[in-house]
Amino acid sequence: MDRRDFLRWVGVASGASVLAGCDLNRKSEKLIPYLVPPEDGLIPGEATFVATSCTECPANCGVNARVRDARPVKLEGLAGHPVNDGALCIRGQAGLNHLYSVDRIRQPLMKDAAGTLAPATWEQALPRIASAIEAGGEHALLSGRTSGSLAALMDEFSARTGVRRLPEFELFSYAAVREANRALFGVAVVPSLSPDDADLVVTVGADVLETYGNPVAFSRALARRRDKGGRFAWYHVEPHASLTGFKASHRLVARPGTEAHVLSFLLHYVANHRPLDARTAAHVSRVPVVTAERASEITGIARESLDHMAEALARASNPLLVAGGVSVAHDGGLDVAHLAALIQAACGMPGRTVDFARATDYSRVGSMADMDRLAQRLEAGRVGMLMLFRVDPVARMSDERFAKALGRAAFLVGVGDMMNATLERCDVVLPLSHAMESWGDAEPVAGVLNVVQPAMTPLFDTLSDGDVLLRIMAEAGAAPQTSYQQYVADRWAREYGPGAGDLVKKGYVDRGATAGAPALREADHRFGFNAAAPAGGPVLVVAPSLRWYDGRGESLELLREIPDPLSTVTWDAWVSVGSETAASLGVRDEDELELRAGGWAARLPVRRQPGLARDVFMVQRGVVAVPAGWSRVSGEGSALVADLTVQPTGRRVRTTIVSGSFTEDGRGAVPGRHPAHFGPLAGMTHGGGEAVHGSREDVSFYPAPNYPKYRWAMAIDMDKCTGCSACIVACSVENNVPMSGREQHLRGREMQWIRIEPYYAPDGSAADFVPTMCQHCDYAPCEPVCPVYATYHNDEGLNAQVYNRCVGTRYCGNNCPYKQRRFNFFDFRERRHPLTLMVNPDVSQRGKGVMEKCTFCVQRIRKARDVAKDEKRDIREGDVTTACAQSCPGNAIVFGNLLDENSQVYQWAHDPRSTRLLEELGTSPAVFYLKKGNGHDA
Amino acid sequence: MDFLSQHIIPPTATHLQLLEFLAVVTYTIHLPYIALVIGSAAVAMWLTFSDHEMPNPLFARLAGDLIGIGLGSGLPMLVLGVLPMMVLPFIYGQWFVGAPHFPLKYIVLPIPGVILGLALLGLYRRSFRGRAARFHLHMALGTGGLLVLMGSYFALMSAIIRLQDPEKWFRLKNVVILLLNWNVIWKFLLFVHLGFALTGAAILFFVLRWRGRESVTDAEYAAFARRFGAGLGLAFCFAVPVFNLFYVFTSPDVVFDSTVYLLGAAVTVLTMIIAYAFVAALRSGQPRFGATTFSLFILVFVLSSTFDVRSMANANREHARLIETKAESERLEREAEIEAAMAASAGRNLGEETFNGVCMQCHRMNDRLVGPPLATVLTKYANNVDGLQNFVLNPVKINPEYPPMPNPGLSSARAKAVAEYLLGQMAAPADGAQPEAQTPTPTEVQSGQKSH
Amino acid sequence: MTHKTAPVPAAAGHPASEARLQIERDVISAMQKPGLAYWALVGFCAMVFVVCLLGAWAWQIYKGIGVGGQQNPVGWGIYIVNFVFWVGIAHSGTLISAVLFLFRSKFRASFNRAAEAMTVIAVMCAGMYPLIHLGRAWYFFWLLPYPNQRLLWTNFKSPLEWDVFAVSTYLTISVVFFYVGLIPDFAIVKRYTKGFSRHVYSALSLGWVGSKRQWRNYNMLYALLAGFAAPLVLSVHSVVSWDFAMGLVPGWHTTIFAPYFVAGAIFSGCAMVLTLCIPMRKIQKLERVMPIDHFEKLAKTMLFTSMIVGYAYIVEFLLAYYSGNVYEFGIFADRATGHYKYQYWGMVFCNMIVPLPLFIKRLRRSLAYLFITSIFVNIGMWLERFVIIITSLSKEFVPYAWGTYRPQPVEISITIGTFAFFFMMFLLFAKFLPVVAITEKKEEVH
Amino acid sequence: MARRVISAAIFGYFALFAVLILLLGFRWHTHRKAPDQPIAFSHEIHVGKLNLQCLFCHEDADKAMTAGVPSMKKCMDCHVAVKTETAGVQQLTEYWNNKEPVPWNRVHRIRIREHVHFSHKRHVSAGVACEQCHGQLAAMPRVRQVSSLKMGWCVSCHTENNAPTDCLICHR
Repeated sequence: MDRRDFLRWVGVASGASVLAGCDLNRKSEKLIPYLVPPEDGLIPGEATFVATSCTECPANCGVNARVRDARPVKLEGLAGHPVNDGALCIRGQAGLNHLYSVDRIRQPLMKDAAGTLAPATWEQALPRIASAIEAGGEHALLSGRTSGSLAALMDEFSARTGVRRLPEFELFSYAAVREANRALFGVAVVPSLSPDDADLVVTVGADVLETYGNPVAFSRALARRRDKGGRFAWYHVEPHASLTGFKASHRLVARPGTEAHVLSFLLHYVANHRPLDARTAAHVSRVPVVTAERASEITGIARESLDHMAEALARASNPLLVAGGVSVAHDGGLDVAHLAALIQAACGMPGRTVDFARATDYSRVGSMADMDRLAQRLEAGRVGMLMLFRVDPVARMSDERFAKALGRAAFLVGVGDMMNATLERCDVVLPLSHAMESWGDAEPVAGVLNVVQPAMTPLFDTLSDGDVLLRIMAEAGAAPQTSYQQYVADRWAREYGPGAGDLVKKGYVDRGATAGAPALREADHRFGFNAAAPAGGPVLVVAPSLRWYDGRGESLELLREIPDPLSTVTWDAWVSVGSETAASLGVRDEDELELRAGGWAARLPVRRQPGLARDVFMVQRGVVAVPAGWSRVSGEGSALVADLTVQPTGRRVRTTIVSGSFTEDGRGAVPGRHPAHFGPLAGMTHGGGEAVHGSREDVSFYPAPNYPKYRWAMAIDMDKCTGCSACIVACSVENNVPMSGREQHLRGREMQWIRIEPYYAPDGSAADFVPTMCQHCDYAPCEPVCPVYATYHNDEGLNAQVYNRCVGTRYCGNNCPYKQRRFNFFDFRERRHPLTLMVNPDVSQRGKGVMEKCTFCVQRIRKARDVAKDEKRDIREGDVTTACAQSCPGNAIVFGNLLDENSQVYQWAHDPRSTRLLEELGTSPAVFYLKKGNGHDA
Repeated sequence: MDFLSQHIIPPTATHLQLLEFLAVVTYTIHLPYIALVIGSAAVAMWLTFSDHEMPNPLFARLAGDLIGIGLGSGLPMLVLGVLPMMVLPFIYGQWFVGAPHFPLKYIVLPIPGVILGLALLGLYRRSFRGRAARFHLHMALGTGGLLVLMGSYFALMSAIIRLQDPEKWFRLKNVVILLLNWNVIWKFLLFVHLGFALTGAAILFFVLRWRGRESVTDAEYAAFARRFGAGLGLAFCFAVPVFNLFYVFTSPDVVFDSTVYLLGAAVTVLTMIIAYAFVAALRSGQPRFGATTFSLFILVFVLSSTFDVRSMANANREHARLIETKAESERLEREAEIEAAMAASAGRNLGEETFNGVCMQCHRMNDRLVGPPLATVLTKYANNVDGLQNFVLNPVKINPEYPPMPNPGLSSARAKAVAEYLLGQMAAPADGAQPEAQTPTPTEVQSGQKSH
Repeated sequence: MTHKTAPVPAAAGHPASEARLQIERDVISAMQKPGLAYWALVGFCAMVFVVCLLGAWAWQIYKGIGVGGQQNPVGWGIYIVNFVFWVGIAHSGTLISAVLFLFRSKFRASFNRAAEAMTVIAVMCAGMYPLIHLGRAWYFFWLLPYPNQRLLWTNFKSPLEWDVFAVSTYLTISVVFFYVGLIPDFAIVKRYTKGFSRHVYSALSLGWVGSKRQWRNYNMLYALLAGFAAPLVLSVHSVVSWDFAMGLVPGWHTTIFAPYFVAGAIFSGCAMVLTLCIPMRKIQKLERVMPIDHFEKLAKTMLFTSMIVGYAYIVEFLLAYYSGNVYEFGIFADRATGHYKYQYWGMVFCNMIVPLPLFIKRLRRSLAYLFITSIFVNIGMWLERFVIIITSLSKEFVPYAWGTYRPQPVEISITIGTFAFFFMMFLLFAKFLPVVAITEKKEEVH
Repeated sequence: MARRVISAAIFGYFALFAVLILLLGFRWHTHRKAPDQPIAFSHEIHVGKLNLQCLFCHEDADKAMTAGVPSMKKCMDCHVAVKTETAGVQQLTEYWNNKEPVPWNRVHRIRIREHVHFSHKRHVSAGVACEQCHGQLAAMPRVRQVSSLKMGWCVSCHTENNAPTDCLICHR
């Protein structure tokens, strides 16, 4: 008991203070020794790393899990991995939240007499399933996309138990693309894209920076491409508004469903300007001709931009064109895919920028057509036991009919790790371990195999996916009892022989590309796009979500906390409406709209979205449940909802819109721009665009700051930054950033230390996404105003924030021109188990009433300093990097010591493009921004 | 410090307790006196000043009496004021002999200041009679003396209170750390307020009781003195528990055990009783309760100084224990030598007994237990009794595959005996069937030592 | 406690002494045992104070400061508004008592006691708010520079730290000033009371007998204190204004703040004096000791300061325009047209328009009109602080981080609580202390 | 009447302070800095009599942030044979045989410890002797917390030895 307690007890401020005494979470009173110390010389409090694989989406990036006290505390991209090479996307970073989610299923569940799912044991659940299998009937197994050993095991499973394995279900099934490739190249695969050497990229609907293919890989490649310099241009054609579109150098907005016209125009233009082989020519001849005028008229894209694009494509020596995403997800989608494939062939992309050898294997994945067949069989009551394995068709398709049909199955077995709409309908639910808790492997692209290995013992009474199948087989007497770990080990030994050993250490194996580029084949596809002009009227585009892909993991509060980069909406559902449309409907943000289409209706608050075409409305998958119609032609789930009726309900709904303004309003909030002047001073500028470095003695009364050894600094390349928000999640997990929840977001109390500030051009034609965090200014305005020195400048240039000295005057927050300080208005530490485990022990958790902010990951700097001291040296370049920089897929962030002339950050800071935010305030920040447009965006 | 430690014999546990007792006694004599001096001098000066401002015979007379009581003649000053202080350095010097950073000098340094203060107050008393003539000199003497006394006494007190907080000793060269400390400040305030309260009691006791009622003939003065004394005492009684609480509260955690807390509480309770006595004295027309209050106050001082001494002992209990063990081991050493001699004369083999008693826990001659088999290690000590003895007395880790050999804590005599015994065993045929036959008798040992 | 009024000593024949006695009687009779209604009012205020302020504050400390409306970017809410408001109110006290004393202006005597009391109470109210406003109120003592071994010191560069000293100094001086002024009056009041209260008053009068020596020392001391206090009138509110002027928040970061705030403070202070004294004069029948023309003088002061304030409003707008600085002008444009435009125009109306009719002598002398005006001005000055603090924060440099603030129930209830506290204290003052400086009033009579 | 009131008031006043002191005492008792341990392990014997080195048992003290409580195996290395007759060792062996760790009670219970990141490693490698913070363990039959571990104490030592006093050294 010390003086503070005492004052608190006798309640000097008032009797109230007594209550404040209860805010400390006491540490344990016991000290429990090891029985036998761990063999491998594990030092308590030191992190170890486990190389495994991300399973948040089919891209399967390699992951390096940082483990503290036998518990993963942070996921990082696996350096050197052929797919993601050290980077990780927003969803991958949030994988930890998935692992520690409060919605994890904690033990097997069985429907009791009342028909509600009640906790059970494996010993009860498995025999039930076995007997169901015995019972006979057409058993079926529906799973999400599987690869590697699990796929093999499933085949084995269905072979032995007679449970028919249905085509796997993925909402983003790439059906159209695969179909086109099958028809034209004879390989039904999703090729991977490599813009490494491309001089032109044309993406049609494919949101390559968000969900299409492997966004991380694409961003990485793009970054490599930009480093090479030289001419480079990127055209993006899309019906809606996507991050990818705004990051492309030219964004062409086509009317929904009319992309085929653009492509056919392009194809013919290319055919006329490039030498073609006979077969290609033959194909081209069968494609209805579309003139520039018609294309422009149909799509609403300006004539000259079409010409420019075509010209660029014709001239390009090594172009990359890909169509996908929403552009192929409608009835005309197959045409689009075909045309794209043809253009690829015509421009000789296969084997160069479009890599069929490194294809992602979707061969087992079916399409909506298969789901439709399944629904019919269910309705016909011809399905005995249906096993739904790590898949949630009910929620993904949000299709009444299918949901009903499921009920007709004789027996439903659900296998999954988190409760969802599908599992709720099951008779038996088997809980799965998270990838961090289980053995296995995954195949991101052909020739690469990721190891999945446990970083911790399972939190709950769960089994890994493989073990579940093996246990069921054993129970059904179809196979001897064995463990999945054994199974994969054997398989690896078979496949890779002795090399399998270091497979586990390295985390992956890359056997290199096998197949070469496929040749174009004869095929006849009748193009329907020219038949009739697409119907006008309002259209709803259901876009893939950056945060939850096709909607999976929408319940992860960590992702809900992160603003969607385009709309800056965090927790709530919303509908994006173009500015014109909004004006014509007379609605503002937060006004409620009622959307109706067919049987479906939804009431959603409006969020205006600059750059969204007239009469186009946009919602995100997962955020809003829209029945997934599908194209009878390709079997692709449809992203367009036509014959939409929209009307304002007149109600206003408070919505968690984080941003205060769309435009930067002449404030110079975008790197490279500077505040506008007006009145008598109009035309004068201060600050100026040129790079400003370090000290300001010339203008400052105060002595220049003196940094003996280090001046930690950060530089961000606005060309490379894709606004993908991975850094935000990485930061949140690394620094225990509080999750304040929807209520607080409504009151403007979001806590993220980094934010992506979208600033749109007034006409919505372009946008900048500015990542901002504490700028660690040399002359930080927050420092002199703190009455208790809770924030001060240390001699490594860090703007320190000492949480337990802070009394909470919030003056620093007011005085920070960048508004980068976050205040703990309540005690945000309280979480529900097991989310309480998602804590980085190296970082203090902040209690109520204290200010916090970005620390440049000071704990990592301390760690590096510790190591350096042991080796009797200083911290060197590469010893330390921040969580955001480490995770950035675009390599857009570098961190290091500004005093070290060889450091990357020094180079960038002295780049001619280098500038800093609000330079004219004279705060001299430590965060340098390389402003947009390094010349080679033609 | 050094010159002191030369004159100090390393004390044993009982000795330490005796010292603690002595300290309490010293404080019991010393503290109330100083408190009374400070209180009465201050009050007397206030009375004299008011009398000077607006003549008031009662004030003047009471002031005179107070000076008589508090500052007495030179003798009590010497006996009660100065000498006990002189004792303190010796008491603590012995208690803390050999303790690192022990801040003895801070206990010694303020003493002259205190003496000077007392002397000045003595002069002040002398100048009381002639104050009418040289009033300002008189007051100056009083104020000066009071300030010097209180200042240096604060320093002394803080030095002593600091003994309860060894964790800060290494910082004490910084005077701010020494003096600006809540614990000490509260303690001093407690002390001073007790002083004033005690003065109140003293008025009741000495003025109205001690000299007998007859000395105070006129009822008016008696009534005044009674009301003044009781009022003064009562007023300051109320301050006591507050400062006492703060003092207890700011004491470092290491000083406490349940007794200490009880002592702290007891001080408060006792003060309450005194307060009641004062109230009674105020109410009853008669000058009563003088003796009660005064003696109770002495008791309060006993309690609070016990509090301090016990705190000091608690905070440094390891130091005490180390001294104890040191003395203990020396005793053992002496005993062992005697025992060795006796054993030798009785023809028993001390070495063998020791080996079976102590070494056998970890060692066997030929097979490995916790320690290595002796047969393997002893060879390198062949004919090197002293070497083996040294090793046994303070072992060092040699063979990595064994845990280090702990110090068996043998007396050097035993160690020697065991060394000789073992080497004797080595010399003897390995089967060790008839050790007795081989054991060298003391005389042989003597000769053997001579030989190498 | 109750007063048993002793029979007033019979007046001597001399008219002057008669008049003096008259004053004494008037003031003393104002201290008659308060009626039940009066007590009820006091009790009500006390209850509101306990429930609305202490209760709400307890809740806030328990839950966290978030129960208020503060957020990013608006970190300071109406707590700070109230703080500045009360400090402003506190000013007229020192002005009227100290400055006017030094200027030997006579009309001070009618108000100075009330004004000083108001000052003391208002500073108490103001002093509460920085604490209430803290995120971790139980660590408030970290704001005080006390020696410690943690090598932790307060940051004297921080305007908030200056506040700590400004306010505490101001409180000390005004309390001492208030008390010293009361000493002779206590001695008088003592003569009129009996029983326990007599003991209290005599103790408070520190044995004042009105001897020559006492008066000599007294006048010396009083003049000295007045000398100390006078500069505070300027310094304290300048310091408070620097809380804002020192920040680089557009709308705060301007050099005119100090004079602007001081003028505003005096303005609001005079208004509050009127608000309090007009009813007091009526209720306690002090017409004789508080003549109208003294009120008129006060009204003139108010009018004058109102024009200074109005001038400031216009100037800062023009400054913002001439700066050509988009942030600066953005704020002012937003004040006039944005989310908080009603507060802004309300402020302009109350502080610039409403006082103007005071140019007319008849209105200046009509207490009813003055009362209404003063109420408006109080509201207006509160709004002024609201506008300055909240609008500036809500639209700062980075557009992404713009946000709007809305006071929450807890904040409002605490605000109400302080007003209750203020009135409770003032009501007690009006009954237990002589509300007019008797001795000074007597001096007026020759 | 008034007399009763007054004497009652006096009693209340003093009683209040007495009770407060006893409350302090109670709190001290509940958060004792020298808690009873499940096994009466004596540092006095192991460090004082047998003078074992601290690092022999607390082997991580110079490698890790935490000094670490020694593993049961470490105890059993010796006590499989040594002093097996004593009650304490028998208790220990019982724990060992049931393969359960001894639930030692923390001696150093630091409040708001999540704000301070203290590294034993750095201090040991800087040559700070264990006694300097943990006291004369050689004379502690039962370990107690001798240092307050308050910030003032840390900082004064840091300044004394020119160790860094940047807040970020300990607070993150």
